[in-house]
Amino acid sequence: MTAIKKILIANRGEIAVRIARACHETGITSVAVFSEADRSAKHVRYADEAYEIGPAPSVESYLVIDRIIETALQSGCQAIHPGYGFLAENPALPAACVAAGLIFIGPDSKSMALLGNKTEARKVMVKAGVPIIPGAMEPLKSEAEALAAAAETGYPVLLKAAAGGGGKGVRVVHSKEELPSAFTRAGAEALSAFGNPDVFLEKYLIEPRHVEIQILADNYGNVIHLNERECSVQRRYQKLIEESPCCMLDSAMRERMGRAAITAVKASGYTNAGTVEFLVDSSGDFYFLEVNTRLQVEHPVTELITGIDLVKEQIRIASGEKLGMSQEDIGINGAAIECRISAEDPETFLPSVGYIRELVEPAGPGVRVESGISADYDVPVYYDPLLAKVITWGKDRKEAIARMLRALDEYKIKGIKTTIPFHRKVLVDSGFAEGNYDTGIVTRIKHNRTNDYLEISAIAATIVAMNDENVDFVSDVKQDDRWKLSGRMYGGIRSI
Amino acid sequence: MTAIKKILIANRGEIAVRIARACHETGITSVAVFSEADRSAKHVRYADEAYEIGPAPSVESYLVIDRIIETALQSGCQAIHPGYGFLAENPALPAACVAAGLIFIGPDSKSMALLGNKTEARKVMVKAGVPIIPGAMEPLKSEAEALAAAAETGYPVLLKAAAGGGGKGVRVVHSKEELPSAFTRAGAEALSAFGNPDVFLEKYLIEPRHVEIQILADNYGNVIHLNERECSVQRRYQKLIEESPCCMLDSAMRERMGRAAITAVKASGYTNAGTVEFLVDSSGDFYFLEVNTRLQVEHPVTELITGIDLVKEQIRIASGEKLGMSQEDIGINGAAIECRISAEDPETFLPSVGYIRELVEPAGPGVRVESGISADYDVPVYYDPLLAKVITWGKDRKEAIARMLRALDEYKIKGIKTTIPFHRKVLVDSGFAEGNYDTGIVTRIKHNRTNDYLEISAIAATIVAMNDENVDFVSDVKQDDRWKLSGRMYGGIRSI
Amino acid sequence: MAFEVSDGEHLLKVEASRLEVRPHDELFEVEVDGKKKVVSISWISPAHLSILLDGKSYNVEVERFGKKYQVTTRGEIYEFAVTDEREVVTTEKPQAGGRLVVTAPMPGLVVEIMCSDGEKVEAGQGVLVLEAMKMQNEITAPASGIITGIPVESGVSVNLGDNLFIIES
Amino acid sequence: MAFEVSDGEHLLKVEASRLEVRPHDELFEVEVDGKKKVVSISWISPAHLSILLDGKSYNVEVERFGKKYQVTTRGEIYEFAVTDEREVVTTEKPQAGGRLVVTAPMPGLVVEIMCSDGEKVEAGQGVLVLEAMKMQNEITAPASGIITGIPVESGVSVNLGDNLFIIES
Repeated sequence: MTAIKKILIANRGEIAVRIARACHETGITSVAVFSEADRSAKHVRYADEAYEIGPAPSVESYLVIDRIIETALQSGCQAIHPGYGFLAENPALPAACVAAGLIFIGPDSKSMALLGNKTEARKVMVKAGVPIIPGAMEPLKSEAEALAAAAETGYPVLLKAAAGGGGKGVRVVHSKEELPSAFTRAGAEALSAFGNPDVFLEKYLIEPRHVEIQILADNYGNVIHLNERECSVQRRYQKLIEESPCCMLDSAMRERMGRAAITAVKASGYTNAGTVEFLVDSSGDFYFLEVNTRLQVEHPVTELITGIDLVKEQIRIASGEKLGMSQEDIGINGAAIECRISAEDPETFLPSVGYIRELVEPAGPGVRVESGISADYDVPVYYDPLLAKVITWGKDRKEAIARMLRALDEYKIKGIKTTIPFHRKVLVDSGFAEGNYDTGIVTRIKHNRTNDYLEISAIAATIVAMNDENVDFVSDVKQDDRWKLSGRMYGGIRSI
Repeated sequence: MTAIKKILIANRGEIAVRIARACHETGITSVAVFSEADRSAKHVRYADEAYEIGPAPSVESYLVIDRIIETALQSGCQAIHPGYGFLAENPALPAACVAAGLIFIGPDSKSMALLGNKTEARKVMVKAGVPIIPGAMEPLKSEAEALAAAAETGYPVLLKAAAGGGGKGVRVVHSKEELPSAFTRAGAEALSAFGNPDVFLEKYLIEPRHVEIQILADNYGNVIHLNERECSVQRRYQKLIEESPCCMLDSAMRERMGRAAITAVKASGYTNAGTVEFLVDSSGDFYFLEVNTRLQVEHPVTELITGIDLVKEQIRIASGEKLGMSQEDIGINGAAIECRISAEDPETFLPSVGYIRELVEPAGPGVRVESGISADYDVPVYYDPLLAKVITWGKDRKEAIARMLRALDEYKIKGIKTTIPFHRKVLVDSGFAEGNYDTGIVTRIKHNRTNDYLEISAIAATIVAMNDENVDFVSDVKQDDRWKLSGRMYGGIRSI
Repeated sequence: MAFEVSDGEHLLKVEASRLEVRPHDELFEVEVDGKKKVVSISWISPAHLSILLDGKSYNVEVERFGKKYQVTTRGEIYEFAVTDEREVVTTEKPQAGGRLVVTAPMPGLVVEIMCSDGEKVEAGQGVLVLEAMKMQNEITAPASGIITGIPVESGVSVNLGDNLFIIES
Repeated sequence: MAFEVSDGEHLLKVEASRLEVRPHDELFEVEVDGKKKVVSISWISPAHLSILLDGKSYNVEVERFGKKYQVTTRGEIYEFAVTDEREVVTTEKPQAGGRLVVTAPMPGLVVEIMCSDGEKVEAGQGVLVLEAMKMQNEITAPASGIITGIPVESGVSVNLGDNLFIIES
């Protein structure tokens, strides 16, 4: 067992802050790294120490393994936490850590490489008896091979980056006419996002549910699962809303899926926290999708229903401690739900970068916010659009949803567009409210607008427009007084 | 059973927002009332509707029962929630509600009056077999009577406002020389704060622990308790930090105190949520102190360990529903702690009013914030200095404390002084950390400052002072460029 | 002065005059489509108004995106053009017929040009790929026609609103 | 230019000059008591600086209360007077000997005057009661002497820093 006193966090944004918070609570010194664009970012200000590691593009900073290892060594860290994204699923990082005498807070390089290679992972699962989705077991070498594999499983098919995850580099192809250009694009995206152009193909299940199992595995062969998360609210394979427990699972099915997840983890020699993702069809059959060999974006929903701090557990496992709990200790307390708040237009999902000039985060009973932003912050164009996450807890699912709707109403991020209005639409959708939904839900959600607040909004727009245009809409108040008044109202601060 | 669709919240600040949040989550329309000073306050903006009820001083607005009843009727409310403070323990409000056909969310006028009269309450408890603290059973009519009563119980004694609560109008008197002026001041404060000059006297237990039991009682005789809260971190009988569970209680003592609390509630015919306060001496004997006939400031710590939303339960009980749970359903999940954030100097506790120009509230795992303030808000001089509360949850007390320390470090309220630094000192105190403390803890806390950050702070002060004084501390950057730069750094916003 | 406020579907005529300035709010008389009301406005920040109208409390956020006012209240979002009687205050310029200038919907990096200058394209056909926030976004032709100009090239960074290509039909 | 920074117990000599202005921060060379260091300063807001020094990251909040700079970082609070070599930038004026003007430590309502003009008082004796935020605060004599002026009366509201009474010893 190695005492970890100082951790380098090889990430940015909300997850870097999340990890620094766990360090703060456990007396561990946190070390942030940052690109030139991130000098004033929240994770830099939050950590105890912070070191610049290169220019804004992540290939020149957050993805440079040597620079990160060097920074960890020079600052006296014992361990590196990769967060999610960036290097989190790159087996070269744990390998470099071992070579440098550093602890990698995650699995070892070998099991990460095995599970990161989707085709190899599928082979292991087949051998261990975990059900998988039909498809090609090897990366596709050519368009011709892709066409042949698709013909065998039958359309629609999915093209997926072998090194991918998190919905990046995933494309659905409905016909052989679409396949050639989709194959080219998927390869290019895979190369750009993960540095590896390999793409493989599998049968596309029509609107299944996405259900995943959180696991914890120590270095002594002890593996437990921390229940499931339902992540079917997705758009282009990007999760948007996650919850636990899943409405579809009863305790028997939960136990079956939990056992399958533990089998998958043991078969691959995996340790630390990880997630086994499954697709579940309408008959309740589930298929292994992949193992995410890292902390998930959506890990807080599991934390809220189990009371377990997953980042602290990751650190404890990495330092060589045995799991402090067994499967019987893991219960389900109430229900939790997460909405990912991204800098995207809520209807087109186009990125919306810019300057955040007002920020009010939700609070109160049952509301947890994990955020990488702050007021007076310029959202950079270089990185993922995920700004923050809201997670709510309720004694039951209905209360968790009611609290989420309240939280979304309280959330104010001014200056850029965000996905907050999108989440409201999903939460009030009757299918979602009843728990009866699948990965097709987003395309079915209507973006209907009510006209209930048209008049009040028009009044507000008029008054602000008059103010903007400096229209002197009163004769009895002098312009000077008006500005003095405004100055007072904004507390002596106003736009220049 | 009466369906409550619309509630008037006869309060302001964080508790008014707290109640409005519960309304939002349950589909109830919330109606705020506000004084002239509170037009832009958070509770006004949070509620669905808001009505002005008078000038800034609370005797002309928040304490005017007729105006509140009239507003409730005119806006079509079925019920009034009083919060805490203001009219919450004034039996005239529930009486006026009944007369107007409105539901009062709290006990009936009779039991409130009985328990609000400390001497009557003590008589009821004696009769029911609940142990009480020795002292005079009647309000003191004169200085002479006070001197006589004090001589009988022996000094030190406490002088307490009969209509009081929350530490207001409570004075400790150590000798007969101090008594006359203390008696005068206590009477004056009681009159000013509660509209009733009656003061009574009791034996002052030296540094006991303050432990209280949260109860819920429906209109059908069902009474349960929701465990204890330890509230011994007090200054001048004003609670500052509360937690649950209490380190001193084992399950046997918890059960004894819970039973005593239920007995107290049943003996007084009390309904809705309430709190039975006890003092516990070092031998573990406990004495009835009083019943707080309302929601407590510190109710969230109980919510976090039981998962029960007390405001929603209050509304359900008031609408005539039976308790939806029994004593066996109430467990203790982890540990919770609350720090009250007040607009006071952290060392002198003198009020600090003013303009809040920057506000960053803590967030992340296990952190709940209940706040009545926002950025760009002028804290008015007219009301209680309580600005907000931070409540943290942990799987055990140690984690809850670690999270609270983290939360306090994250909390930034700029422009006024707050009690945040005081809380940090308490939390790191060894007595507190070990759970071994009593109501004397605040006087024992040292306000020692380390010099660890003296140098960095001096550097920061120098650079800000140079900036303030517009000292041109560079020759190679033109003044114009500097301001342009600053403008960019503050995102186009700067002080005028 | 009266203003015309349009969200594309509805057109409201709004007239506002200030009645009183008080320490914590301003009272306006507002006439909407001929009906007069008194509203209390408290400016929480330049983009955030607290409005009381008939007792209802509205937190209204008003942001300007380009030439439109985007108003958010109680979870609903409206986008308005606001014009006054005397002159156009803010409005979209009508598109020149037959010639469409397609601009960048967000800042990003042009990673691929899929068509060449002079090429005939169908509506919906991909013309170039813009990468931002790690996502590749295909920018498609809004109408069928001929590409008559692509002022960007692969590898170039563009800002919001920069011209990407021109189509003539 | 060198500054003297004092918290009452310690006196530090600080000299700062800007080396470089970058898009997201400014680099300063700072000399403290003769030792030179390079620090990165990023202004998060006018009262909130992010400082990197020797790799350590400090969120430093600097607020001016009256004539003192109050600095908060990592939970510690320091109050400094900052003076420069050429002239006094900010410092407390020395008290005029023998004559003390006691000012209101907070805004509030004078609810009681406990002494009369010309009365002899002991240090610590209550002179008047100021009510703010529902608490009664006794304002006591900071030194023994004679009250030579009480410019307020019961029922009057005072602001922070308003004169309450004068004591001459």
